[in-house]
Amino acid sequence: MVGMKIAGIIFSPIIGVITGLLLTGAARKMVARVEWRYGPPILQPVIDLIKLFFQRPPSHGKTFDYGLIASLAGSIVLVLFLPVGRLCPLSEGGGLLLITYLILIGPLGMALSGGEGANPYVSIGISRKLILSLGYEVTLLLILLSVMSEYDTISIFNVVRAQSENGWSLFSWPLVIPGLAYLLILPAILGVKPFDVASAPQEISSGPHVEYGGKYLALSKLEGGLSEFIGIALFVNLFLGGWSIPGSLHLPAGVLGVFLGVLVFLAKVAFVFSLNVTVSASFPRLRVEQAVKYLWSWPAFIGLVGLIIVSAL
Amino acid sequence: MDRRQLIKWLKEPLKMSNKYSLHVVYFCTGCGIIEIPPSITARWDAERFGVKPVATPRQANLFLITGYVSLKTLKPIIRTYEQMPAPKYTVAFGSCPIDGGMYWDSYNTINHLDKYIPIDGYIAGCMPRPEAVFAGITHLWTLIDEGKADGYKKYRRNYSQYRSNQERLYGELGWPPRFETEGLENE
Amino acid sequence: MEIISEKKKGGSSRELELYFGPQHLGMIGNFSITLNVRGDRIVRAEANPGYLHRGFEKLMEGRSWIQNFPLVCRVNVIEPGSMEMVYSTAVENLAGVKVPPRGKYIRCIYLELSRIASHLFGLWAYSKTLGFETVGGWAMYHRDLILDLFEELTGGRVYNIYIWPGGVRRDLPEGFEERTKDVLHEIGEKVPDYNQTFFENRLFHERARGVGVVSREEAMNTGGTGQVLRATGLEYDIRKVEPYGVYDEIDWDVPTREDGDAYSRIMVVRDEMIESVHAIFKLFDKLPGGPVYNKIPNPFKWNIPEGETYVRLESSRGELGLYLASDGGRKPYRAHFRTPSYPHGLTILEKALAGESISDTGNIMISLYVTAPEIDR
Amino acid sequence: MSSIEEKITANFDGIEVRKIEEGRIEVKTKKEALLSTLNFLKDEGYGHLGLVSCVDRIEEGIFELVYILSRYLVGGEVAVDQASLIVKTEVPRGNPTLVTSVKVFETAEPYERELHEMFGIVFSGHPRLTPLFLERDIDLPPMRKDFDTRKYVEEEFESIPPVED
Amino acid sequence: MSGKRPSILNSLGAGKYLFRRPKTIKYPFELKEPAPRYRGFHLNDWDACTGCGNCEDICPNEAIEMVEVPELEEAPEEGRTNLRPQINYGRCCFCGLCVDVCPAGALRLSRDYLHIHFDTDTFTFIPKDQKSAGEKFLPEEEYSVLKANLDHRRQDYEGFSQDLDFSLFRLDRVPMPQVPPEERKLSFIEQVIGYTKEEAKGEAERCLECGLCEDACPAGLNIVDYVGAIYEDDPDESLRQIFKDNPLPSICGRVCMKHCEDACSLGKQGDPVAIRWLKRWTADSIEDYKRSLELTPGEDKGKKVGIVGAGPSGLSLAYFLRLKGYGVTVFDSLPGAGGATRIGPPQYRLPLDAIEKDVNYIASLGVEFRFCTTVGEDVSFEEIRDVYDAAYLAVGNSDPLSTGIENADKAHLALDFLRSNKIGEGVEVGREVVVIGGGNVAMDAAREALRLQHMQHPETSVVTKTVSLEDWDELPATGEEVEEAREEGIQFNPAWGPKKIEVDGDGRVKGLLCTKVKSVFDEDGRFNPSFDEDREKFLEGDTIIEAIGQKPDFSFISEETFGKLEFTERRKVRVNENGMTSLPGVFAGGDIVNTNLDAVTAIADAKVASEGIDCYLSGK
Repeated sequence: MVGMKIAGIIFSPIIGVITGLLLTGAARKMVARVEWRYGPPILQPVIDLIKLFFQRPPSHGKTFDYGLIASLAGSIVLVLFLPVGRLCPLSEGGGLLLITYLILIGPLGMALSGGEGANPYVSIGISRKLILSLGYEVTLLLILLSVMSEYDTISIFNVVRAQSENGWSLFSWPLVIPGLAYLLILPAILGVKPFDVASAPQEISSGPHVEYGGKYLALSKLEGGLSEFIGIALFVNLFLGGWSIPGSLHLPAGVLGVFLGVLVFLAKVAFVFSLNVTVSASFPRLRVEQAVKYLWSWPAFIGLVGLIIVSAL
Repeated sequence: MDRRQLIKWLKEPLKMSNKYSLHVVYFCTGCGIIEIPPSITARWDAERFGVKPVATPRQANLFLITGYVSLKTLKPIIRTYEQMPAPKYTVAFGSCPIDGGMYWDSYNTINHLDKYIPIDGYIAGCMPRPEAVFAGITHLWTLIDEGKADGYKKYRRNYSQYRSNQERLYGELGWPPRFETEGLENE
Repeated sequence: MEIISEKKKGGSSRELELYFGPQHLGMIGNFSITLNVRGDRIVRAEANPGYLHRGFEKLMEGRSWIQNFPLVCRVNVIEPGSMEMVYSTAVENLAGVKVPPRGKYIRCIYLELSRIASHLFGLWAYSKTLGFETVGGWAMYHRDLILDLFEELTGGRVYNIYIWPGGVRRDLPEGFEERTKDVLHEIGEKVPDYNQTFFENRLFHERARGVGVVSREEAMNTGGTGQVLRATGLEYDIRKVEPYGVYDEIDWDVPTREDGDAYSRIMVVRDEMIESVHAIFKLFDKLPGGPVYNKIPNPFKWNIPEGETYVRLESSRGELGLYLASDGGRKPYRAHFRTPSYPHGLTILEKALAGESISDTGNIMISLYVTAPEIDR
Repeated sequence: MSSIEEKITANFDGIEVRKIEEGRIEVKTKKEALLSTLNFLKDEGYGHLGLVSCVDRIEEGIFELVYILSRYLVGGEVAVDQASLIVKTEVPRGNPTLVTSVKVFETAEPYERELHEMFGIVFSGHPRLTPLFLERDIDLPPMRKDFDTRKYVEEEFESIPPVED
Repeated sequence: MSGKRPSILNSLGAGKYLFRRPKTIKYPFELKEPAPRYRGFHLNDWDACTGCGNCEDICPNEAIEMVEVPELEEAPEEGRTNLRPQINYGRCCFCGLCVDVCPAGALRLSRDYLHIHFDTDTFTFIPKDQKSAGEKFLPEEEYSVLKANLDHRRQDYEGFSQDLDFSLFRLDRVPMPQVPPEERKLSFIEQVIGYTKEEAKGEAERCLECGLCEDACPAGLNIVDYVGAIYEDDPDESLRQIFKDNPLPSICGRVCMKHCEDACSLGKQGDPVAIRWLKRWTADSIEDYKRSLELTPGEDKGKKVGIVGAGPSGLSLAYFLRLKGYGVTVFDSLPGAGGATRIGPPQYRLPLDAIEKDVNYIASLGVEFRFCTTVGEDVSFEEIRDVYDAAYLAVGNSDPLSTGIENADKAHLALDFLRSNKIGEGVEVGREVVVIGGGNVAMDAAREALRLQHMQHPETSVVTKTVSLEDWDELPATGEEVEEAREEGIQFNPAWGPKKIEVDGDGRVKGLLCTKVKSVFDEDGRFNPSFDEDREKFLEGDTIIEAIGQKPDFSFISEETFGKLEFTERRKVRVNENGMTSLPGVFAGGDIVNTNLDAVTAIADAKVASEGIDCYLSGK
């Protein structure tokens, strides 16, 4: 069990990073398809990263560097609290509550770092990002509360295990309501269109990333990939049963089981992600106030209704 | 990816990643820009080779100077070029940056761009077709492979000459010199 | 919403100065707008053109009448056809050159194809500023198909140098009509996709409606033409008002919208594209035989009698005019282009941007179809 | 209804009206009467200022200012009957000053700014006569006939040495 | 705001393209051919290119420069130069104006467009095509887009090329109004009517101002300028330009051999500019040269020059020397000036009035003419040398040659025939005339004889035939002459050699017996005809005219002096670069010096000699 833990601590961030990058690559390819073209090789983000790590752009001071690192570190820690398949290093304890805090570290670190660059687009981008986070954070909290009260646990691991026995929560009453709410805010959490107001290259020159170049950009891309992974992984764990396979099939125990579990998990992640890509490929970007307005209307309402129903039942 | 390429990747990751990850500064300097959208969209799709426009010069390593350069544009061009992290490459489009092109006698466009910033490749045409843009990229690949795409090093080596040429155009420039001393720096 | 309004009230009273362009992903063309913003709102906008100034009118004074042909089309890279037409017409007016009927028809076919290509480019630019590359990519693909037609017809993809005084430079190649119709059908087949994905996209409506409103009075006071005016319900189109070419010989409509906002302008563009496609079919139906070109005098000896003329026509962006004066010599004495983007980009844009969100800078700018090269010239 | 030509001649003294081609009427007015002429024409419905241009008649020593006015017409109305007007006035090359027409036509603002930059004409009362296009100060405004652009290029750009490695 | 908002789910339909094949062209693995009219890099057919430089002139960007190419070493033929366009792709805008203006149709654009290099010097390039630089044009299997550049191009990849209907020049000459053959053959009415002002302007407008004609003209006239002046409606200026080098516009405007038109770049694909007719128009349109020209004789230098022969060369020299201030006396045995032009060209080509117009102007400058004065008889050549400070020999070829066949004495000699008709009492011709010879003089004689026949034997059928050694394609007469002669109904018997003139018992001419010619020139290209004796042909005729050439007559020079006169191997008087013969102070020009045997070359000689005499007399 300890070996498993250590393996989890080592592998789950790695899996997270790699999946994040591959998903970014896949997203570019899928968007390209919708645009009637082939798109880059799926490994393109990796190539970009290698290149970026070789570049040495100027730094804008200590906070600039540390903020970025903090943001990345926050995301890595967050991954550790998420079960990736059956690799679940730290998530048996205070899982969900912790996540609500940790999920804010990413944007905050970015804000810290970006604020050092004197570019006005950065501050606009950061304020947009924070406004957007506030937009979905409440709904996310409502959803997490519903899940916690339904399963009566704050451990994600337990939530997943419960689903593997009782069926996925997305398809079970009453958790389908917060599940839908989560699906509605998922693009905002991932920061993809129509909610990519924070980076919005055509409006504010990619916002917080304006001053990043070379390795800074590489780190922020890693962080971006990770947070995409986290957003989806959380959904898969909470609503799509994590590693579990529908029906009466059960994964074998042991290393093979862990491995297969990770594969199943990643397959679900990829599926949810492709839904998001389709959405992002077929919508223009919203204005920030429109985005917040949207987030606080339907998703928040559904989330609230979901919580009420869950706690009432 | 075949084995030869894999070995190349392992041996020279810098060159290879630079080759296949050319991020373009999106700066419409002249009319050649009209052929960039076709190149990056459905018909020709430059992203197959990892070429894509990015929002800021800090994220870019390829500067496509698309056509004639007016005096007012040259200033941001120099600024943008200096902001890009090394290694960085420049490709100039069409006749105008070579010898003035259509606007050889215009009082507001400069004739020889290489007097002010180094250029790694010129593409003939007025304007170059999207295919020529691709050919420009393959040309750049060859140069990177051979280690000849060293415009940024040249800029560093001869910075005082470039700077003095720039100052002859504009008088006092609004920003301090990029490099204090001259000499080859492996940036 | 509250957070935004709080911000507006006092949270951020600091006024930021933002430079939108020239190096900016949302900027189409080499143009720059200085925005004074408070929070997300634009307080004041100042257009800052000149990045593409080449001194065209000065250069034209130094080149002979014929040598100016390769030059004038380069005033506007997005729709060179209308530039060729306006200069040709002006030269024809001054020199008294006549165009054979077939030449006129081919000119109009070419101009309408240019208009579609230009509008498709505009659609790409517009959807790109909304961050919606998908439809932009499609539009650009379809524009490329039209550029292939141009290449076949004229030998150049973008700078066609096709319309000459006295007619057009070459006759239609074999089978051109069928291929043109094939391309138009291919584009037409995708119109439902465009509609579904873009023009009837809920978020496009959200983004474009009520944004960048230019009222009819405002537009008329500030020299607005083209879609800017037609989006306010005024059926003003030089092709109808002062018909040139053979636009009075075929039957076509001027599409309008009522609201004067970005949405209306884009929808007018969409309708115009469809109208242009129909017009091309009608033009092909009536295309007469015969010569396409009346030979002009020897270019080395061509003196044009003293005089002046003002020619205007409807480009894809609005009223395009050329004031051309000759002193009886081999070169123009003075040429001055009245480009539609000039008032759109320097007067209307500044007014329309004030009070809008900075997210909508590109949105408004492209919906006004501000193209930098023709402002700067 | 009398034609616009008759109306103009009836309302102003010393104004020359001439038809130069189908649909174009030239109106030559004195510098002092420019604003009142423009105002009158605007009230007559010529509310669309298409262009403000300037011709450097260097041999006669004048700048000829050209204002092109037309009507906003709609469906059915044809412009040939409602010709565009080419309003002209002269200012001496030595002292090129003129009152701005921004108060009559808002559109004139960038045009006059451009003419100020390209010809050196000073429009009194103009809200911002700042440079519009040019980055560099050129001693002689470049659109004047005596500015030789080829010589300028030769002297200013070609003289800059290439960078030697 | 109007209209209802569409459903938010509408646009998700775009997702279907996730599963469709993309439309991208996988360049460079998949190629797209440029259109057949594509305007890419230049191609130039070096054989067709004349180096006229029109492309350089039309280029709006000064991208084209004409450069001397070392590959073309030998001196170019007439109407060509060794210059070829060099294109600077740092300037070129691929507009194709140069293609549309190329009168030779040599310059085209190909469909190649790829050239990428870091060195700007590689963008300057002298185009050739695959005929002259085949190694750079590769067949499809060897060609690769990845290597494509200016030196690695596709074979058979022609793009935008010239279409004569759309070219920037006009190939068709403004037709010169002429009296129709049926009418003109009846009298000596001048055949060419002459351009009207509009026609002349229209023809002058065609000139592309390349200047190849000026290089070809022996006298180096400013053709571009005087043709340009005609276009500009300024005949006075045109005349001034002509008189800089040629004081005989009225004569030359009718009978010049027009080397200029042979060189004209427009003639490569169409009709050359009618330079000769334009000169004629200038001369005819001006009544009084003196008022237009405003030329005055130079300040008197107190020296005198004697000129023997008042032909074009002598007249021109007189003009040039008077302008320089020398006294000039012209001796001629004829009663008027003009020399060969006075007696040779028949009235219908060169009326005497036209000659007099030029001569009168020259005389008005103060030239002394002594007509009907035969040097050697009335005044000796040595006397002229003594009295005058310098002498100029311009006696021309005045001695006609005979074939020397049997009964040749029964035939007329062409020169005598023409002279007698034009300025003498005239000749009686029969109903059937045979002219021996295929040159221009033979044509003149034949056509003149035809007119005489019609005038002397009206309402009866008459026949004029020519017989010449040369075959159709070798006829020395200009094509124009031959064509006009045929229009008038003259019968040709090319490639037949005269053998014998048959006479009847009364000594009257019956006809000409001819044998078939096998070849005119031997292997070395020398004149050495060979005959097929078996094939004979008898041409009936009652009048026979021999028109096979003339030679100079130097009998007026004493034998002692003649011995000192040096000749070239082609039996021409040898002159140095100043036009001076081996006799000091004696200059020479015209047909006795040059081999062109035409008026404009004679004028050119006079121009050289005038400079030479000036140097000689002013002691420089």
